[in-house]
Amino acid sequence: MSWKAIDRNQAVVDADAPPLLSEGVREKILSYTHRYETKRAALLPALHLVQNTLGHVSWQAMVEIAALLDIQPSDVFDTLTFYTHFWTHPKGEKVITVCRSLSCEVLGGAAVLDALKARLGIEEHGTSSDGQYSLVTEECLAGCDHAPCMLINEKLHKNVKLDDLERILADGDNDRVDMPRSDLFDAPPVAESKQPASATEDDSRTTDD
Amino acid sequence: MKNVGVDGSTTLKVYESRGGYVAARKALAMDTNAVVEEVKKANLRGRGGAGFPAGVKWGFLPKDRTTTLLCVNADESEPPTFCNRVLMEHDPHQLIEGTIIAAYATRSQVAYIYMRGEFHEQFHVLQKAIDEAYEAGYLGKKVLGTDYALECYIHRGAGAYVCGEETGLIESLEGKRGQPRIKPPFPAIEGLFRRPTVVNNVETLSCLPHIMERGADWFTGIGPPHSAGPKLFCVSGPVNKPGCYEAAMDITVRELIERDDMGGGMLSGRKVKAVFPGGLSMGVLTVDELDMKMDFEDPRNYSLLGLGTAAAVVVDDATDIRLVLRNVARFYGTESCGQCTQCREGTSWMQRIAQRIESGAGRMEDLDLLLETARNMGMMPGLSICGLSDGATYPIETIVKKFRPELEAAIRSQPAGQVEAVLQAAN
Amino acid sequence: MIPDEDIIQLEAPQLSSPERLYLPQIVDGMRVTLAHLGKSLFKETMTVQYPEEKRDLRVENYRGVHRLNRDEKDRVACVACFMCATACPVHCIHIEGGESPWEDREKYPVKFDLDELRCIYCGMCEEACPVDAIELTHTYDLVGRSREEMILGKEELLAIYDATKAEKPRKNPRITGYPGTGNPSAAGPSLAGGNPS
Amino acid sequence: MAKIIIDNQELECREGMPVLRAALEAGWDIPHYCYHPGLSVAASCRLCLMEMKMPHPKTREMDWAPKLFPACQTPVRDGLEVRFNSDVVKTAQESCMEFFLLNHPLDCPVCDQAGECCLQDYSYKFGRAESRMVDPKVVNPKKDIGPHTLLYTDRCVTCTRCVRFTREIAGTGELCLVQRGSKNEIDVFPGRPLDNPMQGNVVDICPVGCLLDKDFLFKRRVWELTGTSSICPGCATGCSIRVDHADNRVYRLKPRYNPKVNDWWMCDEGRFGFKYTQDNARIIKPMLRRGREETSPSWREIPDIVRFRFQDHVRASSADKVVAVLSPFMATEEAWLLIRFIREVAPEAALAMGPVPVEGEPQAFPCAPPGAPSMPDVKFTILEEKCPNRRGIEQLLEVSGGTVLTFEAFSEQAAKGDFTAAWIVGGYPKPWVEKDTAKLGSKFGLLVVQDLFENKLTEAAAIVLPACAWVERDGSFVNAKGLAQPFERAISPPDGAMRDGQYLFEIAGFEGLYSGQRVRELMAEATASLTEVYEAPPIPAHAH
Repeated sequence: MSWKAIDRNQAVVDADAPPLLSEGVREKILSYTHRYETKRAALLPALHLVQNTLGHVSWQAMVEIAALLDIQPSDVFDTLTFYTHFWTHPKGEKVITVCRSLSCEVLGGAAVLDALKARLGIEEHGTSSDGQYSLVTEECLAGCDHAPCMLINEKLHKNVKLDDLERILADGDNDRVDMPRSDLFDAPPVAESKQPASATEDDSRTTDD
Repeated sequence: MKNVGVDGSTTLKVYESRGGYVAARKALAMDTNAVVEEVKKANLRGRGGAGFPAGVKWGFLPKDRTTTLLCVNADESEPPTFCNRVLMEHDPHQLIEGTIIAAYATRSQVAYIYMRGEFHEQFHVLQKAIDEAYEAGYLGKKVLGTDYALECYIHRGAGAYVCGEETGLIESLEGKRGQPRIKPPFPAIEGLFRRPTVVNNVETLSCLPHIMERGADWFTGIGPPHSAGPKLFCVSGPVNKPGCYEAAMDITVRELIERDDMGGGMLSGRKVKAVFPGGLSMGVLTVDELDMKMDFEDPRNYSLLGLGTAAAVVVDDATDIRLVLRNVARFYGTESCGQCTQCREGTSWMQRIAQRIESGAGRMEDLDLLLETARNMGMMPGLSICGLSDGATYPIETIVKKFRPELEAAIRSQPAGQVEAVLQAAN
Repeated sequence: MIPDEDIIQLEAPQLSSPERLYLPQIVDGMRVTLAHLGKSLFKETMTVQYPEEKRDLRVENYRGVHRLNRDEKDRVACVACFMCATACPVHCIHIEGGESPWEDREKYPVKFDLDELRCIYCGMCEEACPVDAIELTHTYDLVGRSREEMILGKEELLAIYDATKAEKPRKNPRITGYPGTGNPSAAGPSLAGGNPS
Repeated sequence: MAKIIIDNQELECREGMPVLRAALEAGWDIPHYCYHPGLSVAASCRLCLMEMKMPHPKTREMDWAPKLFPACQTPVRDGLEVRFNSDVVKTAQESCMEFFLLNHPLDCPVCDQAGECCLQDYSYKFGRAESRMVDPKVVNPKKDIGPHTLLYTDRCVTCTRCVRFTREIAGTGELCLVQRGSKNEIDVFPGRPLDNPMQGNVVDICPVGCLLDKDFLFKRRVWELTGTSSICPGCATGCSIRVDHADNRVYRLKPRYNPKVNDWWMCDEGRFGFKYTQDNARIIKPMLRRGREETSPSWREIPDIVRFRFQDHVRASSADKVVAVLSPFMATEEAWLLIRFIREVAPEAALAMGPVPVEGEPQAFPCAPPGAPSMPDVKFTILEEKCPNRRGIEQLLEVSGGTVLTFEAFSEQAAKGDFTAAWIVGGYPKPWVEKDTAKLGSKFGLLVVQDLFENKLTEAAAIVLPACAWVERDGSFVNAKGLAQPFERAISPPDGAMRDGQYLFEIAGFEGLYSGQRVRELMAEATASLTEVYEAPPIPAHAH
């Protein structure tokens, strides 16, 4: 093992840097807090939001989220690293998540993964040189009836065949699902004004029936 | 599952036109205790894996509580389970209706639907449905015009199997790492935000509208007495029609795979080698054991942990059992939360052994080592905080025990000196 | 406490009356003495012309001056674990540990002093060493003009290693079963406690 | 009180406390890592598992449950029966220890924790002889997580004691657990190092060699150290501590459990505050000045010289022109001896106490997290009063009667020349002689100064006596809450110096060896109220 110590005294966040999170994102994060009894509970939604807007959750973003939710940056760091869906370093524009559960593997999931690696010239957790794709694996995408399957950002590609890969990768819309969405949830952060009808008051309620 | 496959099944209009929210109206007209009694009478056992009766779980809530919280467990991460996904994708309003009934019965005023982060499409479907329900007055300040108020939020997970455990889910909802909590106190006494909390699975809640509508007797009339009600069974792997099918719980694994209205038999040229009948954690069946009944009791006769999620994955005879072993071991090695020693170290050790066996450097003693490690992780209940460790034990143990000849043959066929070479290179 | 069952009572053998004269024994003893006398007078000399001539050591278990070994990269092998200092019954080893300047090692001795005058050459230090860094060589002719000179530092101990690199002093000397056991005449000069028991 | 049965032995203990703690305090050595009585229960190391009797679900008869329970999380209730000596429990412990050691680097020879490491002790007592893992170990890095602390992640057993400490006791929450499963590591947020005034405790509570103190790193192996019970003189809190020393040198201070004062903790200021005792500038010899002539009399002559000089002085001027200034760094016993001597040679002598050093504000822990609605319960306080025995000296002055002055009053009167003879005690670790005080040096015909370091007063004094650091003395300190606590002598004074207590004992006219206990007995004869001291109950070593 290496006995060189990693220096944790060095700051990774420039204290003078301009804020990373836009006013809209901040407001939206704070609006989540009304749903829960503790501010901290809004951490996961906040991380999702930040990752969706910035592509990843950087150190500075962690500090800013911590300040918003009245917790320590270390708490954010702690929670964030537990979940495989959040990353602290930039990834490609589209993240391909290949399922490696048993159903998928029995039906050729590993071959799909290998083909993708060869095609994109990257290893797992790598990002292609054009910054277009990143490749990760996930234990199960709960799409076992469509095995082997893979997820590109939001879109689940089912019954992926090796021959289909080129077609899927070439498709510009391969990461979007076309469906009606909730106005409450998917409204862009800036326009965020309406909350689920009652979200501001209900948590103060303590009596029942 | 009556609305699956119906065009526009996700919209409120279609759902209402097919008799939706009738049960909720009925339930809200009743006394809360009467609803609990009805569910108890239906002997609705939790569909999430453990099979604990939902009504009894509600009964644990302290009588003098002022606030109750309801969590809907939609963190379906057990491979190869996908019935909740199907339910949410095609019949979101049924879940919402079930949630309303459960929330009313437990006097909860907030319901959190904890949905795994991999579900994107399903999230949009369900969120849209919730919006519709708010607009139509099924959720919000005055549910169905009564004084009962209910808020419903979706909370998205982010890729952690262990958050499907109810206390892990609660921790995750509180914005912490999803490590299961020590019990007691049970969530019913002190759960989310230290309030009495009920955690129920999507499928369990989806049963509620039917129980309320048609009565407990209808429900108990389906299937064997200890495993009442219809259940969703998932079939995946090299079968003709992988998917999610509803049946009573007296169906056998063989039927599930071979019936034409279900799995539809194996793909041509493939034979069954092994089946994980209840999700990975429950353990494996050999081809000779396919007559096992998919209920809450029978799996124990086949040295399995239980029914689990009733999601069967079929492994065909072309698949090396070492691959299966490694896949299973890796799953637990990656997904252990790392809190309890046995689980943290044991799963990762088993993963390393299984990987080495697959790479062609297995030793005979590795098989015994796997068995012993598995035993040390789940020798007795209570060795770890949650059930993940037991869940990791059963598949490994049953694979090694039931497929030992094949594993031994594979190890015997390795070239001499392979083990030493691999170990030397690795260390 | 020794348990009673482990204690064996031995009776002294009774001597017969001719034996009590001790004459045969005296004669036997004289024979050995005279044989040696004859040998040294006419055949070989037991005396060694030290220092021109070096004594023939039984190197298997001779414990002489210490050395500090170097590792394969020529650095001091010692990891400053203090095990030798702990094991030393006479406290003749003084170590000061420090963070090593190398990336693959955690700790190393900044100072390693060994008082050769205080040392009783029991070999406990080499027994205790987890990395076989300290060893006792076969060198016995250590001299010095002052007590301070006899306290060897790290560099001096390393220099002894450089000088004695060729020989590999045996760790854990094999005490039993050496050629002399049970046959005193076959044994070489016995120096370092070659007690066969 | 509840009666429980552990391994067939009946035990009486407080209801509601964890079974583990009850067992540990009663002498059972139960292996445990994550449990610490001062922290919340995590029950994650699964090492303290036990069997428990439960009513059988069908017959309702009490029988051993087919389940293991963590002893740390099971509260004591009357009639509880548990066992640790069964084969199942032993196998569980054995396998658990194997799991713990799977990825451990086994670098005990270079690990500072070796000798007081629970991994070593437990694998010896409860573990199996060897690991059966042949695969490569998970290797984690070493991290520099703060100015005082190093983190060796691959020695970690993930007990999270340290994380819980920073969250629950310090309230600063620097430490966190990152990653998941076998990859998880303790870490800090980069750029937010572990740097709170209580961080040193994480090293103490770490049951293995994962968190190490940079200050002590590589200095000594712990088995060479001798521990002596003492009291921290850093502030008026008076934490119970253990002084670890070897070869007459202090190497580190560790907190000692004291339920009335500091529980299990101490602050960094106290922990690293012993360095002045090793300062080479300390006064180590008594000195006598006659005009320009300086001599260093032997200690044997000192009592007579001092006594003679004071008596001479009282005869020449008057008894009420004598003053003794006591220091809040003195032990109560030492101060009593000095008062006794002064009042003997000059019954009307005035008494005063030297300045009480105050720095900053009192700091309470846990710190309130940002945005917290209310202050959490205070679990530890660092006081602004940076001396150990103000209360003790005040009590003495109170019972001694006669003229008692404040330091200000003394300074004023002394500046006017009201006193002709003075005995001034210093002993402050930091420079304490202010400008005004320095001027007083020339105002006395006879000045005896007892101090650690040279200053303006010692320069002016006719007799200079070396003061000793508290680790070289014994006696008792009275803390801010009025609790008198004894401390023992850990090391000898530097060559040439003598313990304050000893020379004061001799100057006061006693013969033989000074000891705090002996003087307390003498004090009891004079004033009974001063002699009660509180000693924290010792806890068994295995209850770490």
